[in-house]
Amino acid sequence: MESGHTAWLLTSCALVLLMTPGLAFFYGGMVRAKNVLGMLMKNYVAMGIVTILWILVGASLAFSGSTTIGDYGVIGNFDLWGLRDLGQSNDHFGLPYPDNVQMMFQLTFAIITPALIAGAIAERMKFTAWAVFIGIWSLLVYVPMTHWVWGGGFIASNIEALDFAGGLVVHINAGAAALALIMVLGPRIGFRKEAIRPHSLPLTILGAGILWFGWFGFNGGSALAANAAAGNAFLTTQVAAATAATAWILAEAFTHGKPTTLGFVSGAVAGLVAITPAAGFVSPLGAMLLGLVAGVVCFYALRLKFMFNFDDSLDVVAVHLVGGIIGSLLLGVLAEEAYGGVAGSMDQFVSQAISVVIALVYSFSVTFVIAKVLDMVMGIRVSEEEERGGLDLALHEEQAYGFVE
Amino acid sequence: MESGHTAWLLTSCALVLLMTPGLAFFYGGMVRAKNVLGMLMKNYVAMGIVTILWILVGASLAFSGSTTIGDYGVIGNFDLWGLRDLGQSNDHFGLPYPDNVQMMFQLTFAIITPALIAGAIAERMKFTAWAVFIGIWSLLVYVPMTHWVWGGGFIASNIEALDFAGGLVVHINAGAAALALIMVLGPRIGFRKEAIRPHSLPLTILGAGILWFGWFGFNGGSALAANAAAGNAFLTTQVAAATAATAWILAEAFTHGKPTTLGFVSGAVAGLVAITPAAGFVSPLGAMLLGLVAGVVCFYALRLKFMFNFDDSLDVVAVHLVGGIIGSLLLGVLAEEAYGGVAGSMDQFVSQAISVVIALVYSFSVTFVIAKVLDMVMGIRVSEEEERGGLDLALHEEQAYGFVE
Amino acid sequence: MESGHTAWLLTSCALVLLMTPGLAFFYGGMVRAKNVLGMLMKNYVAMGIVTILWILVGASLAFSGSTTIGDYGVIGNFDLWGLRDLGQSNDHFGLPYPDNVQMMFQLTFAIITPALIAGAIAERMKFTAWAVFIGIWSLLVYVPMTHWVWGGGFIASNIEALDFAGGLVVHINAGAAALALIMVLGPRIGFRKEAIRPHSLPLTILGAGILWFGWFGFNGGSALAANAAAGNAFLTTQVAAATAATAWILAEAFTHGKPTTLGFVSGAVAGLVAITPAAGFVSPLGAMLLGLVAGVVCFYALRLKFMFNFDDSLDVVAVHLVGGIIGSLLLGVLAEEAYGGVAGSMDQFVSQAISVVIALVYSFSVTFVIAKVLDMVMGIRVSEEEERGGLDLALHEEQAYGFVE
Amino acid sequence: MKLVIAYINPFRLDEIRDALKETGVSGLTAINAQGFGRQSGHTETYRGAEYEVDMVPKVRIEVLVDDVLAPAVIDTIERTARTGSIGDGKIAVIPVEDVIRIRTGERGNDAL
Amino acid sequence: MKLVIAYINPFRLDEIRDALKETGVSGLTAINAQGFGRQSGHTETYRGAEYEVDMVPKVRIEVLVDDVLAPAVIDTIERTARTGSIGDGKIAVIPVEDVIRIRTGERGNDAL
Amino acid sequence: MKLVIAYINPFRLDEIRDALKETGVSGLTAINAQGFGRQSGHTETYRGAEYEVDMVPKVRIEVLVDDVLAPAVIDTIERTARTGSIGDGKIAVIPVEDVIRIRTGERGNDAL
Ligand SMILES: Nc1ncnc2c1ncn2[C@@H]1O[C@H](COP(=O)(O)OP(=O)(O)O)[C@@H](O)[C@H]1O
Ligand SMILES: Nc1ncnc2c1ncn2[C@@H]1O[C@H](COP(=O)(O)OP(=O)(O)O)[C@@H](O)[C@H]1O
Ligand SMILES: Nc1ncnc2c1ncn2[C@@H]1O[C@H](COP(=O)(O)OP(=O)(O)O)[C@@H](O)[C@H]1O
Repeated sequence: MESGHTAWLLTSCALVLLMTPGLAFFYGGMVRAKNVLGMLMKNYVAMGIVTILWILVGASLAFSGSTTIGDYGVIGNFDLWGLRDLGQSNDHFGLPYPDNVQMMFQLTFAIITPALIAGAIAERMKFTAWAVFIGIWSLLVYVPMTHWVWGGGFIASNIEALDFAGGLVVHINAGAAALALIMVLGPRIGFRKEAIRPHSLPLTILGAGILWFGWFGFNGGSALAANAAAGNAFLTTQVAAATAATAWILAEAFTHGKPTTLGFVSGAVAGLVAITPAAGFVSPLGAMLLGLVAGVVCFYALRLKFMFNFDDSLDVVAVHLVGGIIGSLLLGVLAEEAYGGVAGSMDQFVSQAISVVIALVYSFSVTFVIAKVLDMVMGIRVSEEEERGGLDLALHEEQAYGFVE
Repeated sequence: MESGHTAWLLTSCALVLLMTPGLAFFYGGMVRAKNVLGMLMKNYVAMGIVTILWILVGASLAFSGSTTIGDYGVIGNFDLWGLRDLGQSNDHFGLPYPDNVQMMFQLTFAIITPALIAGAIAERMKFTAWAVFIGIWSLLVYVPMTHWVWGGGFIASNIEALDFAGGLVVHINAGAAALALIMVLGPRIGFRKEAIRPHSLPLTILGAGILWFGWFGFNGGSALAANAAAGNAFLTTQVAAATAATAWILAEAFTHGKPTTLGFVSGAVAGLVAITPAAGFVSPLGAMLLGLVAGVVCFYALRLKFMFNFDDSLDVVAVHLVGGIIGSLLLGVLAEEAYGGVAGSMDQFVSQAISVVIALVYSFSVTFVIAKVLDMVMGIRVSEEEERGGLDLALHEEQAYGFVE
Repeated sequence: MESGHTAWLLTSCALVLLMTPGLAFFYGGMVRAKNVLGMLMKNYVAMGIVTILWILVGASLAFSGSTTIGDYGVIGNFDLWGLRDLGQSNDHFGLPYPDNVQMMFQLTFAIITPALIAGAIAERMKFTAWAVFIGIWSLLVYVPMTHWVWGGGFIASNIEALDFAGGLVVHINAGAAALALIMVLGPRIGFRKEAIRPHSLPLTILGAGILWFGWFGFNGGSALAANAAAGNAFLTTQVAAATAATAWILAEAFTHGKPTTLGFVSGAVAGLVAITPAAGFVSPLGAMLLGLVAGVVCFYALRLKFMFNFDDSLDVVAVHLVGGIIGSLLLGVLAEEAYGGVAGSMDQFVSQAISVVIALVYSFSVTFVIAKVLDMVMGIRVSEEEERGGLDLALHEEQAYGFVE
Repeated sequence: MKLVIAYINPFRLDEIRDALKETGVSGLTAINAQGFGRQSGHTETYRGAEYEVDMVPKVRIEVLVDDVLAPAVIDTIERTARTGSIGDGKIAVIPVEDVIRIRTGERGNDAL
Repeated sequence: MKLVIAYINPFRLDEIRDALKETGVSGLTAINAQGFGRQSGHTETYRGAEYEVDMVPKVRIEVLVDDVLAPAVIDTIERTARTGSIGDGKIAVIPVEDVIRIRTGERGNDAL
Repeated sequence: MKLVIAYINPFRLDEIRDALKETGVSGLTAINAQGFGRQSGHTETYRGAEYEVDMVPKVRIEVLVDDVLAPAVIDTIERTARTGSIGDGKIAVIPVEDVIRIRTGERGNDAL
């Protein structure tokens, strides 16, 4: 163990944890004023519920070692429940910093992933149903996926797909789940009919700034050390975000005539998503190309929801699912040996493609079942009157902004 | 000295410093729009005044070594005034990073502690009186308390009470001072009669997110190294916050029918307060228990102010005093040797209880005297007309939000 | 290379990057609601454009080594274009952390410097013109200046002026450019006639808090290591900000009768600016003096724009140009050998003064030419109607805050 | 001429405005308001303190019309604002002595 | 019927509303406003630039009442809004030709 | 007495208020509003979804005046609010039956 690596990973833990509040505001600014608290809460509550479950059993199931079926690592066990036997050493993970730091670092990823889904179900999902949903989803979808990719499971070991910081585990996972969930939930009243406008873009832009900042912990920390690989992850992260943001507003300017601030920050997030699986494997110039593709493709992907009539309210599919797929696939081609030790190749591309399909299908189908069951058991959608009056009053008995004085 | 420990402590300094702005917004969102700037200012100004005093004499009085009365370390001296002779080494503190970093780290604690009190005196205290108050309070209350607990004084040496990151020094200290100050100041016009509602919960929730983030520096940095103890402090901090937040909204749901966003973040802060003295001494599961107790007890403690009719406007007593006591006491029971080298015991519990009483009584009584004297000398409360019209205009000639355009 | 230094510099990169969003909100709160998105965008877009240019050629031109004219280092070359040949080592810079981290660190400075200028041109400059401007300005003004001061160029080598973290490169540079740009752009409609009030001081105060936080990366990271020099830079940064903020509101109170929150945070920024060139060279007490001077002088410098009738809308000149000059000059006197190895002297003062003049004259004149040419080629100012209706709608087809619901 | 004031549910605004446009109305002005009436308010809870809030967010629109068009305007608002539940709001008709278009100085019906 | 408009100090709103409810008023609508009048404004200072701001935050309430209740409404507002210092505000009474309840289509006094 | 209502461009507010003060008006009340009229609205675009927004930010002022001063008030608003382009807004004059100053209980012209 080295104090420098420990210092950097501790910092990364804090940075990634901050991303969930950042995400809350990124999303919260985009909804109407009557629903902003409901949206913030759906994000923040992940910091509560997922933390508890992770400490109790999630961390253990993901990282205690691999229970195999045939040659395929499928899930961990309960040996590490409650983190009772984790100790103060690095014996378990063998990383150059203590095991408990790694568990904390992984926890921050486990928190933000379900929080990402919240953008899709904005302005209409019950809070209680959401709270139950993310608890179940964490254990049934997030934990296995993490195990497969980072916990010794079959995606890493057998398929040999690469995922530097969560293209599969975080973004495709959340994006596919979002799609399944909104198919059960249905569109908001007024979707495609009324203008449903953001109530406070400054909040959204602030949230994006915080996300961008925190992402350096997300990708930089995923180097699992304070070294040149982390430095390269910083550069590629920054370049991809910058390029995608710029590409997005250029695409906007060509299409609508004006570059928008919401477009800029949306593009930045698309770039950050796309570079996530690739940050440690590509060069800064490779990241620029990746950012360019992500910015343009995600921008056009926004239209899918209007074409297929699913109300992905804050575009989780277009940004996280599409962006995650772009990054995971292109990484198979753009990887350079000098950076992460792996060169892009047809083989790698195929591995990436297979892993993408698995992640997408698993997350989508299991989420769909969870959502359907929950809807039958407790109902996942607020009443029409509650939706009209706003979730803040209906679900939380609060108003975001005071009236007089 | 090791660069890794230095790196982590530098980071912690920045994180804890950020907590004061975070706190400002946590509080600022809860007041009415006409008083938000006054509230932000009462927090921010602590970054000004306390810094100056700390550098000049506070740091020296707290940490230059212990002047004893009998066997009891009572206060430091002026040897380190102006930090003139601190040098670039770690000779003074003997920590694995430079002494100046430790002085900076301690400064950030010295800043936020008086800022915490500001929540209690919201919407009615004069700015000038506040500025003078925190200056005097820093030197007469904060500095001695720090000396006793962390500077070699009698609470650490003679009573052998534990305080990992500031249960006594920060939270009980600020909470008891808040109680004394509002007894002199009196309640706001309309307290218990009118609905005094938060003007912007998103600001409060943002502030809470920043606080949560910064608290990793607060507790994680208090390990005074980048090591497994810091990693454990991260985990316990996160778990306590998560559990308390969840417990609080469950308590709310049982009592009022609805979980609120303000409740969630209030619970998180209560959990963070309670884990502060214990973060390095308990296990993650211990922290979960601590968070559970803190969330539920602090929630019910909110009622005290209505029962006893003191206008603790933003619940500094219920959250910081009560939360701090919970953490300081339970730590005596929940400490496990494997974590911080100390096992919970009856002895330890008694030490904790004694130290709690001392901190509470000292802070309360000295603060009460300071407040009384200040009130006689300069008056500490704005006029009724100023209170009605709002502190922003009356004290600062500013309005938070513009009218037209 | 040492992981601890790497960890601290990675952290610093993230901190400095966050300053640009922080600055965006610091500025954004001060404009009218109809222009806030336009202002945020002018800052954020620097994170896009400057990043791309820096990676492609800027970093190389600044840091690839010095092309000399006579004995004077003038500019780098294209050897490092695209950061293709940077590698994973620290061979290029010889710092105790990887070269790519240093390139990233420098990038964050390259981003915020043009963003600082945006405060001067608030509420009236075209977005397209701004985007083109900062691209050109980065390459023609920022990159050479960096090279001269930090890249082996003549200001460091021949004039031997000191600039710890960017008094010349960042603040004087941006301040002088701001002055030139507004001379071409002209004042806002209503300047000196109407009350043009901030639309949301909480946003400004939040931005200031973020800036203060990020500045620890700016100045602390400029120690280029996690050591006592960084610790001292933390202390001096904190002290200067605190003293200048306090001095500013005292000056306000003497002049107008009331201390303002905008004044406090403006003073803090003035102090942070002034300490920037000096942070590693002066003692905490020296920093206190510096902060005092900066707070008072910058406060009175606000009047210049009314006297000379240039609409430096958010006071970039009074804060960054004046503050930068104060810091760069006083550093020549206040430097103490025990801190940064250099003692204040008449010689040093003269070097500082010469470097200030060069930075000011170069930045002002080249910026003026760029602005004039751009104005002829594409026009840099929006139409009167667009200015009246607000830049958000005119340039971005967006509104910051929603109307109903 | 008349000034027709209506207190409506915010979410009906767009539809009402479009309907009024078709009815031949040349303009209207809308304001965010808080209404108190038969429609029951709601409870708000902040840190355990429950407040009964009687006021409901409404939009107040006002339309200047000539006497001939007035009935149609009232009728249009009535139809498009109605959801059938309490809180749909009210319309009030107020006499107007004169209207002036600022830009041209036109007066009376010409100003509309 | 009458439309009673009152410009009041924001901090009196709750009390006035409660008093009006007791007087028998069936509803009212409140709006945030800025008033200019005898009450002196205040100075605002932003970075050394002082602005005299003549406008004071007020709440504007409006109540539709029938002719019989109107005097009681005026009286109630007068009593509960009065603090005795400048800026207490004004009440204006305006004739109303018709009132319609959107939900039911009732007209005139029935609509109140 | 009259109630003079004017819908104006926000950026004219200061000037109009100053001019009215000189005309002898004792007070006025201003409200943020959204106007729909001949003045074309604008397009807003959020993530590729374009919305035609017909509403333009306006300020609505209202002035209680006695009958004698009314024409001067209207004239002053007309002059100072006019920029000559569409959207300058409208003025409406409404009869007022009574005005009460809350502070003193004065009524009618004395209350102004
Ligand atoms: N007497 C009144 N004067 C002014 N506004 C009223 C009055 N009564 C109702 N309103 C307005 O109309 C809205 C709806 O009234 P309410 O009584 O709740 O429902 P309804 O009109 O369907 O009976 C109220 O929220 C308020 O804004
Ligand atoms: N002539 C007027 N027309 C419209 N509103 C007025 C008028 N005069 C006063 N007001 C409103 O009444 C409020 C109080 O008026 P003011 O003259 O300050 O005090 P008072 O009514 O006690 O004499 C003002 O802020 C404004 O909102
Ligand atoms: N019939 C109307 N009733 C109420 N307000 C109106 C009406 N017509 C216009 N307005 C208000 O006046 C403003 C300006 O009107 P508009 O038709 O755009 O320009 P102009 O008055 O110059 O012809 C509108 O934005 C709206 O606020």
